[in-house]
Amino acid sequence: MLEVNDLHAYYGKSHILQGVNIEIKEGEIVALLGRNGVGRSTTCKAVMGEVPPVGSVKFKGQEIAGKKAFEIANLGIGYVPENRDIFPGLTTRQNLILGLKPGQKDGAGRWSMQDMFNMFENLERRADVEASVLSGGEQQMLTMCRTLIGDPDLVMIDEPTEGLSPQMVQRVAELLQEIARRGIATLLVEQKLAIALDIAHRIYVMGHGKVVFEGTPEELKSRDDVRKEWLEV
Amino acid sequence: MTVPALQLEGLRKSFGKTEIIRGVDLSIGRSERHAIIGPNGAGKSTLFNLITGRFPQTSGKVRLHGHDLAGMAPFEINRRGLSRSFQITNIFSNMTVFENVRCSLLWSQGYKYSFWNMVSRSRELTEGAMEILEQINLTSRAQLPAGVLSYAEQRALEIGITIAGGADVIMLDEPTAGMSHSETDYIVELIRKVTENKTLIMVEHDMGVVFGLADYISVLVYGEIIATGRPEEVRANPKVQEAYLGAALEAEH
Amino acid sequence: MDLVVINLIDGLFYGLLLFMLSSGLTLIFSMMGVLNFAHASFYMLGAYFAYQISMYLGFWMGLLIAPLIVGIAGAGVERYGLRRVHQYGHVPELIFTFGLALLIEELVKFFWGNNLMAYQEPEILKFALFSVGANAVPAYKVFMIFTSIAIFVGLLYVLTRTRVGMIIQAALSYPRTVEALGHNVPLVFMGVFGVGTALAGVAGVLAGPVLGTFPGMAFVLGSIVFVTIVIGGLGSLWGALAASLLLGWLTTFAASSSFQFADLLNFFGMTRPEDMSESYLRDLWSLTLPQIGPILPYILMVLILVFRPYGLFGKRDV
Amino acid sequence: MTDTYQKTATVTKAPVFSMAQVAPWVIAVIFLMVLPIAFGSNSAITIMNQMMITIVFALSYNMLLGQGGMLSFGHAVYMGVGGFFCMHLMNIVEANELPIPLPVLPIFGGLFGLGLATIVGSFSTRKAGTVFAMISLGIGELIAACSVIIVAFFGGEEGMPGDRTYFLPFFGTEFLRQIEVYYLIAFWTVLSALLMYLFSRTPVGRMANAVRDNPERAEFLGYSARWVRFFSFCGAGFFAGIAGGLFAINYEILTETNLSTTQSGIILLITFLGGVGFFFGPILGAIAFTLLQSVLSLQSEIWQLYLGALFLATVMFFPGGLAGVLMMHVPAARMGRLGWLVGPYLRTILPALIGIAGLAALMELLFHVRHSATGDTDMTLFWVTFDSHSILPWIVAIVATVGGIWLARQGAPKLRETWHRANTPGAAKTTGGAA
Amino acid sequence: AENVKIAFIDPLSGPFATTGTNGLAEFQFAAEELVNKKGGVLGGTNFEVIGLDNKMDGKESLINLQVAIDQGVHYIVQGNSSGIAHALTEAVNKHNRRNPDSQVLFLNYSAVDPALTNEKCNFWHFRFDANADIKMDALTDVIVQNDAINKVYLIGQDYSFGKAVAAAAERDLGAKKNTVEIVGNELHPIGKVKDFTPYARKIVASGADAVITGNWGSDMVGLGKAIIEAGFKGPIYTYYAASNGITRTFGEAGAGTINLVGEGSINPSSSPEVDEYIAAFEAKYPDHDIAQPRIVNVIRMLAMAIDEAGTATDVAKVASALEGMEADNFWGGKIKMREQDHQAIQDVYVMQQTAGVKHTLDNSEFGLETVVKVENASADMPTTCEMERP
Ligand SMILES: Nc1ncnc2c1ncn2[C@@H]1O[C@H](COP(=O)(O)OP(=O)(O)OP(=O)(O)O)[C@@H](O)[C@H]1O
Ligand SMILES: Nc1ncnc2c1ncn2[C@@H]1O[C@H](COP(=O)(O)OP(=O)(O)OP(=O)(O)O)[C@@H](O)[C@H]1O
Ligand SMILES: [Mg+2]
Ligand SMILES: [Mg+2]
Repeated sequence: MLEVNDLHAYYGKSHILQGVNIEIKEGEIVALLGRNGVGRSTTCKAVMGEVPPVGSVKFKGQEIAGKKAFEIANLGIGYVPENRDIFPGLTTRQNLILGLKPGQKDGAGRWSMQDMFNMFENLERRADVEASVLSGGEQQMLTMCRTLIGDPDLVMIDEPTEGLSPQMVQRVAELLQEIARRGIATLLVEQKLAIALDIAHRIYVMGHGKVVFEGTPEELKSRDDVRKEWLEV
Repeated sequence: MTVPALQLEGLRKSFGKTEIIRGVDLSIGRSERHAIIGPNGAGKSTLFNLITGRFPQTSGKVRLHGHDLAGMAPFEINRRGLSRSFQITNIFSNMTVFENVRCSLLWSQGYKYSFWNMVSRSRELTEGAMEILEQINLTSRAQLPAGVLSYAEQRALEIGITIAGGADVIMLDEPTAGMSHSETDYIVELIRKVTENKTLIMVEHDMGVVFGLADYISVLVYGEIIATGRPEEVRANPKVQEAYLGAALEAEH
Repeated sequence: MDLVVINLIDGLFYGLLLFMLSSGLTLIFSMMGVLNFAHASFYMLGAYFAYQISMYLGFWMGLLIAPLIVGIAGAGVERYGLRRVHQYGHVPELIFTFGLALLIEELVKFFWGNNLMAYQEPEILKFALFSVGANAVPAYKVFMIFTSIAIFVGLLYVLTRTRVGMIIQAALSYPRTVEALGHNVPLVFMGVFGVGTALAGVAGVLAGPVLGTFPGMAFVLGSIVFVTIVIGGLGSLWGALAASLLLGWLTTFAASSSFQFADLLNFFGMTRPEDMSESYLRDLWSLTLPQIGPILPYILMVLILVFRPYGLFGKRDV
Repeated sequence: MTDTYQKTATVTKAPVFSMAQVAPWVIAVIFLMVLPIAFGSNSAITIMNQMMITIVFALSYNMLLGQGGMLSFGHAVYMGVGGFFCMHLMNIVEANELPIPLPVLPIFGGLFGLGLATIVGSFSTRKAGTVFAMISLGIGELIAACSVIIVAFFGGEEGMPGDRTYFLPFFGTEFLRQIEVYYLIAFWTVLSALLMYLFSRTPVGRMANAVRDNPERAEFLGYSARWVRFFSFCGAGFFAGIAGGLFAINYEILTETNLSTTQSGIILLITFLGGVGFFFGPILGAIAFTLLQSVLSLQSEIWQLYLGALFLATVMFFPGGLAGVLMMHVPAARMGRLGWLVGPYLRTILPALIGIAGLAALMELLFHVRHSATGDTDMTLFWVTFDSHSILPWIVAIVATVGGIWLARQGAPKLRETWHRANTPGAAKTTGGAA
Repeated sequence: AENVKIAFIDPLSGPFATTGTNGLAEFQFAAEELVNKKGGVLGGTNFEVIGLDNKMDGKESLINLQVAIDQGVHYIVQGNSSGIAHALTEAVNKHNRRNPDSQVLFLNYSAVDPALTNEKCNFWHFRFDANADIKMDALTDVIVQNDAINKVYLIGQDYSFGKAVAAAAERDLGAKKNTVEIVGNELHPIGKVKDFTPYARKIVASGADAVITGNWGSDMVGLGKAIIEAGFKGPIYTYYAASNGITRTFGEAGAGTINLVGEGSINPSSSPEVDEYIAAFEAKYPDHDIAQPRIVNVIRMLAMAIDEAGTATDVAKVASALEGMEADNFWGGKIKMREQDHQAIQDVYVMQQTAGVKHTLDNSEFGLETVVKVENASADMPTTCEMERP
């Protein structure tokens, strides 16, 4: 579904991504782990075309590096940014509506707005208040739903569980699995090792702008050295 | 125990029709580390906002060291020795990291609105700021605009700014959100260090952090405190179990 | 009585003219969040283009074509100017429009000179439709009134029935994220800017014959348009309409009133000093309301901003 | 990165200001001292006076815009009102022969500017952003309108004249001669500039930046955003008033144009042209603008066209203003690599200038052909006189334009590349980098 | 010999540029045709008119004054806006007092605020235009003779000139024919009114037979059009409602309605020489008009004065020569520079916008045709001027 080959990215002069290789298949949950600041978010942004990517990014076999963000989105990649970006001045519902692709009707895709509300009753309760006043967690849910409602075939989710209460975290974990079940591929950028190990099919670990480990959760569990060097203190 | 550092009496807040905080009574003693946990949307941040004067409360009282804070503006409250961080990062993104910290030192070091002394001339300021930067180890980024820091770095700065003022009541809203384990552990250490014999009130979803730091825990659910007590009591409390912790705890540890 | 009726009509006319300008600006303002100082300049361009066209193809073609040209020009400005400046922030954007206004005025002078243009309303509308007392109401003004009402309805539809409004609003704070959701933000921006300026163009085409077509026409109307939308509340079309009418009537009645400030002073028990040249109040004694008519909107705006920073209908702060 | 730490540390150890900080001021003073020796003619001095007045005004404006993030459309009002009061003072002094020396007059201007600012600021600084901007616009229009209505104070459109020579002689000088006035203004310019610089280094000055970036957060650091804004606003008003006083001294008359919103707009443009990001930006802006206005308008009838174009170009390509352009070179300079750029610059900027000159020539030709009297076909441009109706000058102009721009485009990539290398530490200067 | 430089300080850019550029053209043409081509002054010295752009701004004007003086100019001419004229006389007066070695004369060709030749007068200032009071004197003469006019409406821009006009009208009408009722006396902000309709409504409602206004520029057009559109039928008496596109814009509607008081009659002209002069000017400057006839007199009288004084540099002498000079008015009749206040006394005309006259304006088919001529208008008008002479 998505093939990233030797991807580089820069902020001004600083060379953030130094050749990242990632591959994701249909309905697969791939976790992208690593310390803060190693460039996981940047990877997502580069794929999305928000930071100019250098290298090759193939989606469904089509080269998308250099395309505009909205073109990429309309090809079927969804992106849940890490710092939420809730649109102020719009209600929760309107935020969701903007998730719909141009011309797309609600309910046309795999998800309808109602599904979202059923999944997170908080949102339903707050559907018509200005979204910027939502609680941190609620905002997190909203961002995720906003992307999903656009019916992507691949979602890149940047730290979805951040600021969620433990049982919300559970809920999200279930949601992610549900997403996979519906045949959507997922790139999960996550801090909480536990969840990653729990739900991911494969795991990439990043360090210094490169992928330093690739394998299944089991393999990672067995590789203390990697965990020591690239994840824990 | 003498006058509590912070005391809430029948605090209520409603936005329009919906009542978010529904009568909170809470008393937090001096130099006590108090964690507030609860499901999303329970009203934790709102509670913070009420205490720090960001929102006016609908009814009830907030007492800081016994003084009623009713109707005070945030800056007045801050001057009385209460400082907070924000859940959604809130820094001076166009100023350098160093400036960020130095500005947060100004008032506490008694510079007030003075336009007769030069900040760059004052040794205390610069060194104070540098110390803080060391603590949150951003020294290497001192001269960068705060805006370009990575998310976690910004969180660290957020905390730096909060503690810099040297307030004796410190409120942190999800300080470790979005941090990897290494950072988390580091920040926890940092918090412990800087809040030595100060009063700490924090909101946190990371149970590791909560149970690692807090002397007391209050559980806020839909605007009401359903339990307060020592960590082990709270953890044992069945109500808390189903309302909040759920099965997650095991996953965490 | 007649005077009041006729003033109501004139006020309506002037108010709706203001609205044609402010509606376009509200679109742009709420989109870019920046004061587009060049807006009135596009209004001027509308008038001049229409004048030029009307000399060859007649007024109606002018009304048809000129706004299109202006709109395209506006879109061009957005595409090649503003879009670039946008990233630097609001103040640069504002300066840009500032400079643009300067430039447009100079270009107009360069090509058309400083003189007034003899731009006339079409012959078929050059008659008094009806008259109140001795006062004639030109058919042309009535025509204008209906045009602007049509514009209002049209805009209302676009902003409420389509997602455009929401996209604009959202893109104001997180353009990248909106793009990542699959919306072609740059296109929307360009479109909206084009439409906004085109509206200004229409206003110019229609107002040119009545208010005169000369290089200063933009400057005269320039800031009052902001005042209008600020009073109305940013981004609110209804607000723009309400404020426009309010100002229309306010200025009209102020101009036609004959209120003397001397009365006020007398009311406060002061007596007119014998030797005026001595008293520092001498100007107040001779002051009449029409003299300060045109600054009333500013006074109103300041008051509103002080007591209700988000204007009459606005949701967020201006 | 530790070196930055060292740097800041050394600053703190220094008991007085470091050489680096003092030097520019000393240079400036010396420069101002000798300037009149170079340009002695009255008109030159008049223009220099105008320049210095604008500098003070622009700096005061930048206290709002650059440091406080407050966009004002009515700043001229504070300068104007300060000036008008000084004018009245002048006349009072003349009438009752008060023993006041002229040089102290600007202080009063400042105080009156301050007074007005205190009143207006009390309600206009509650919020920043558009609210503030529009209130300033409203107040500006209001007072500007008053200037023609309240004749008793503003003197209508004749304005308020006075005579500076009736003051108490100041060490024998009665300020009859322009040159004396020059030194008086120069003194005040340096003084005000210095004070404003220091202000930006004080707690209020610093917090002004903080509030500009994030007022809410500032509130949680113990500072009231509103008060911080208020103080910077008053400061700005004060120095604007001083500028007004200087204006009164130099021109001995104030008119309603001093208060007009056009003035407020111009000062905004000037400040931006110079660059709001740096303290000295507005100074450059003031100098550049005054020169353009007084020189260009003597050369060309369509100078305002060029002015407009200039501003557009500035925002589009150098949002940092002149100061920004200068500061861009600092890193390269630190590494002593400015030399690398000389060659590429020559190869790009020179043609570019030619291109622009060509374009201007075209405009002038067009204008001359359209607007000049029938019969007189010869015009003078760039010190050459020729027949604007003959084909040759057009060809020359077009060639210059096209050729110049083409060459510039040729040079650009090279320049960009050299630029990049000059700014990347450790990069090598490949052969042919500089001529 | 070194040319006699005359600095023309008026707006050459900005909203008022047309009047400025037009005036400059008229000056340069007059200098060329009437002085240089006739052998110059002092036996062979030519006039040279230098245009300086004051951007209609007092400060800029003063800078220009400095520039001019540095270029060795001894004569400055200015006309647009009495405000600037005030600034300039002030400045010139001070300058001449402070620098006796480089004195200058201020020849005011168009600023009509009476104050300039009354309380604010000084030795270095000469006015060649008829001032507002004189013009109003003439206007009211015409009005009182017209029995159809019993109600008059006064409206003008809210600044000194507008006020002066209103005051003069009130005074003169009261004095000459107190049966004429002033049904409205109104000031409107200058250059700020967008839509004049409400004012027009009031005028119509007041039942006035005639309107008097001192408006100029776009205010004039706005007001005029509004009044006519509102259905007003009577005459509109004005000072400056011609050329610069105004005549063209009024077009048919203005014909017979717009009346204008001024010095120098164009249609009919006093002599074939004048016709040639105008024709030649129109040919040289197709998009300009002879809108300010007095300019010719400025040039001619200056030349005469210089010759009489025998010097062009000692302006005190030249000034003394100008004082009380009596000459033939190029436009017919005589013109006298009163010595007590330096106000030129000349014939004043009331003209009307008419189609198909000989010398049209704005390249339209309309022009101004003289209706009434008032000889040596207000030659005996009193003045409060106390002039101290060097
Ligand atoms: N706009 C920017 N300008 C300059 N540098 C940036 C910018 N954004 C991020 N960086 C830098 O790029 C590096 C990677 O950033 P990124 O956001 O990808 O980190 P991350 O892996 O997502 O970590 P986390 O999100 O947990 O903080 C960081 O060191 C950060 O300082
Ligand atoms: N200004 C407001 N207007 C209306 N509703 C609000 C406002 N602020 C907060 N709320 C609502 O109040 C509830 C509590 O919000 P709050 O931010 O306090 O939750 P929280 O406990 O901090 O949750 P989280 O752990 O997710 O941050 C939420 O449902 C939110 O939508
Ligand atoms: Mg990240
Ligand atoms: Mg919260």
